[in-house]
Amino acid sequence: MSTQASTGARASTSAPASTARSAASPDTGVDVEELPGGLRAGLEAVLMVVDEAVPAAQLARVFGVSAAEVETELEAIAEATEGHGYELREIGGGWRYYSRRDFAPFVSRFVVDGQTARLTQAALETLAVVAYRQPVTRGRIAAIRGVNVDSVMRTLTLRGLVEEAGTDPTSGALLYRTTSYFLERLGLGSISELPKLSPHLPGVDELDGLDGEF
Amino acid sequence: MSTQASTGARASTSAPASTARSAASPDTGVDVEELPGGLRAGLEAVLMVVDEAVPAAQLARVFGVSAAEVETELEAIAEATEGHGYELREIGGGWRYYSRRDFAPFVSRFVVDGQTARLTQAALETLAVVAYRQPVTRGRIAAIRGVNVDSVMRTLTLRGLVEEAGTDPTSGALLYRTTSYFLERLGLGSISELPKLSPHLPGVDELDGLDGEF
Amino acid sequence: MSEVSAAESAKPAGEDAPAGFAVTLEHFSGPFEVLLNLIGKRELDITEIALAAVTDEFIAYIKELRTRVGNKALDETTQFLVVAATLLDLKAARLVPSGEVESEEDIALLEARDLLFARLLQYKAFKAVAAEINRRYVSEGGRYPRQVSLEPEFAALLPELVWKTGIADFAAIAEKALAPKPMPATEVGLGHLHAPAVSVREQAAVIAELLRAAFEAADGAGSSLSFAELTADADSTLMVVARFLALLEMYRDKVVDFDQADPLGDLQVRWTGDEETWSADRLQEEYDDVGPGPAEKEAAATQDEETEES
Repeated sequence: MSTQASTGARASTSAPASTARSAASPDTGVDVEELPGGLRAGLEAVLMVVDEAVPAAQLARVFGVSAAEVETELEAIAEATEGHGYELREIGGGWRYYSRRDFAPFVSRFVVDGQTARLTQAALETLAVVAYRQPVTRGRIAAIRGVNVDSVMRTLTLRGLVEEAGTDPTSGALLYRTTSYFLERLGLGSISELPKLSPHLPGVDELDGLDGEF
Repeated sequence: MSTQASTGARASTSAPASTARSAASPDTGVDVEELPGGLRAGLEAVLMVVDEAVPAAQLARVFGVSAAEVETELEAIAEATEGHGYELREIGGGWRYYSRRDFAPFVSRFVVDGQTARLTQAALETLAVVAYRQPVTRGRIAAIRGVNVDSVMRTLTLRGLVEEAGTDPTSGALLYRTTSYFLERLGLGSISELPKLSPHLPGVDELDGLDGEF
Repeated sequence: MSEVSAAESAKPAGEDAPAGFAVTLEHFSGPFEVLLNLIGKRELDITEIALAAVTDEFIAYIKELRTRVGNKALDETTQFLVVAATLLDLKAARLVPSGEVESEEDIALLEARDLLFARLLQYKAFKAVAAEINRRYVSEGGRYPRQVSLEPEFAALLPELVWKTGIADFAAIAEKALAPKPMPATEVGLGHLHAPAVSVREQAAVIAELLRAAFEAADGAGSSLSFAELTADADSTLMVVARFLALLEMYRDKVVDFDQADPLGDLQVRWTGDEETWSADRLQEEYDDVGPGPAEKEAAATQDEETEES
């Protein structure tokens, strides 16, 4: 059903911008209009998985089209979410999918379901590594802990105990640090008040070798 | 447009379970069927906030309906994503939204993730042995591959593709198995969906056949 | 039949091969991979002929490997050596004119060959499915899951965190988490050791009994038994070796005497009876570790079974 709508909308918006669209995106070397669903589906793909609201200008740059075209498509997508459990909204200059407010009671129930008020041992250990080695990438934390920490890091971020702190200048990987809420929970004035650890423990530098395996 | 389709499907599936549905969900005090879009839209709303694949049974609990009803709606949602930039898939026993593969060149510009990193030949072979022989010790993997696999196993563990699974009762050696992330990365519903090993592996009879040629 | 012609037609190419033989360490992934590549290069099926044909190249590969990576690769090289030893056995067996003999060695060789076949075929199967896993891994990599952070409104609903960890406890957790975690050592595979344990001391007792019986039967006249007679009931090469070692020990203890009429002739062994109280228990402990103990033997047997069943 929506394929119909999508195709119709694409035809109407692509007509005036055909010259701009004929070239592939300079960033990706791919012309989105040659893919099934075209620009509209491309925008949906990106918006379904990005974690932050994305400005139309940024989308336009990656898809190699004008911001106006992107805006038109985004509005069409937003309109088509009518009747669905999600909606596409522009908040603070960026676009993002949100779950619809009507269903908040169920979403809340789902979120609370199975959540515990305590941190698991794995979460505590991961948090300790972040606290003593910050700023640190997930790859390095994993190398220190010997296991994948993606899911645990999401929990710690969700709990407001750790936060992103820019990217590593060499690898481009996200860096993490502890938050002021973490200090508050531990009753510390600053991170420097953490007890000193044995000097023989390996530092982050020594783990560079391990990191190279990713 | 999809409200129409959703309503139709709802009517057909809710009929046999009308008694269960007539009561509002115990916790929320709200009957999802009274909301615009009903159960289908409700499921979409919850799926917007999940950060890992969710089993139908868990969703059924949230909405106070049967898992079968949820499955039916999820399949309908998955079908309706045709032509969109995203898709709803059941992977590793749970449901989750994914961006469509066609748009990977664009999506990868927005998502900071190591998921495009290639696996080495050694890592792939080791992963294959774990997948087909799990739970399995490193010693046995090494015997099959003919080389020490310690460093490769560490890499696979850090990447979250394999994990420890207790110890072998006789030798006390650590056992390993593949993770749910492994299923997700391979787009498998369960480990049984892996291609059969037997066509590649001649049985004892065929070995005898080879012997007979001398 | 087809394998034979393939092997023969490939022979000239094989003789040229060493000149152009190049080791690419980037692609090095263990002895089976090298062996499969060598066989594949000759367009041969995995057969005994193929294995014998590529033995020299395989040995050359190991030599090259050693010069390239030195002692660091000892761990890997040992794995190659096990395979190389089996290959050499196979090749040697093909060079010797084949008789009707069904000796211990023939049987051991057949077992080693079958094991190598089985392991090579098994490896080939896993290599094939690894390619399929890679295909899926690469193609699925283009699908990104929705994995967004919770909207603040819902995040606020999470139960307040219960935090009971004090600063000292937290530091202790950090100490533990940051301490280097060496992987526990891989258990050593004994699958390639087929020899059952043979105790020199036990064999010495067997020989002593035979020789004493002969000594007494001849009423002290010093009747001797040949080495062949002494080892007639031995059911493995290792047992023959153990009996020979036992004889040397007994000679040192001056309870036996040897007589060999001509070089490579029959070795005649005689109980001298110089020491009536001699017992096999006197033999040194140094032979006690010759073979795996009962527990290890069991482990090795289990591993063999596993290899075969897979």
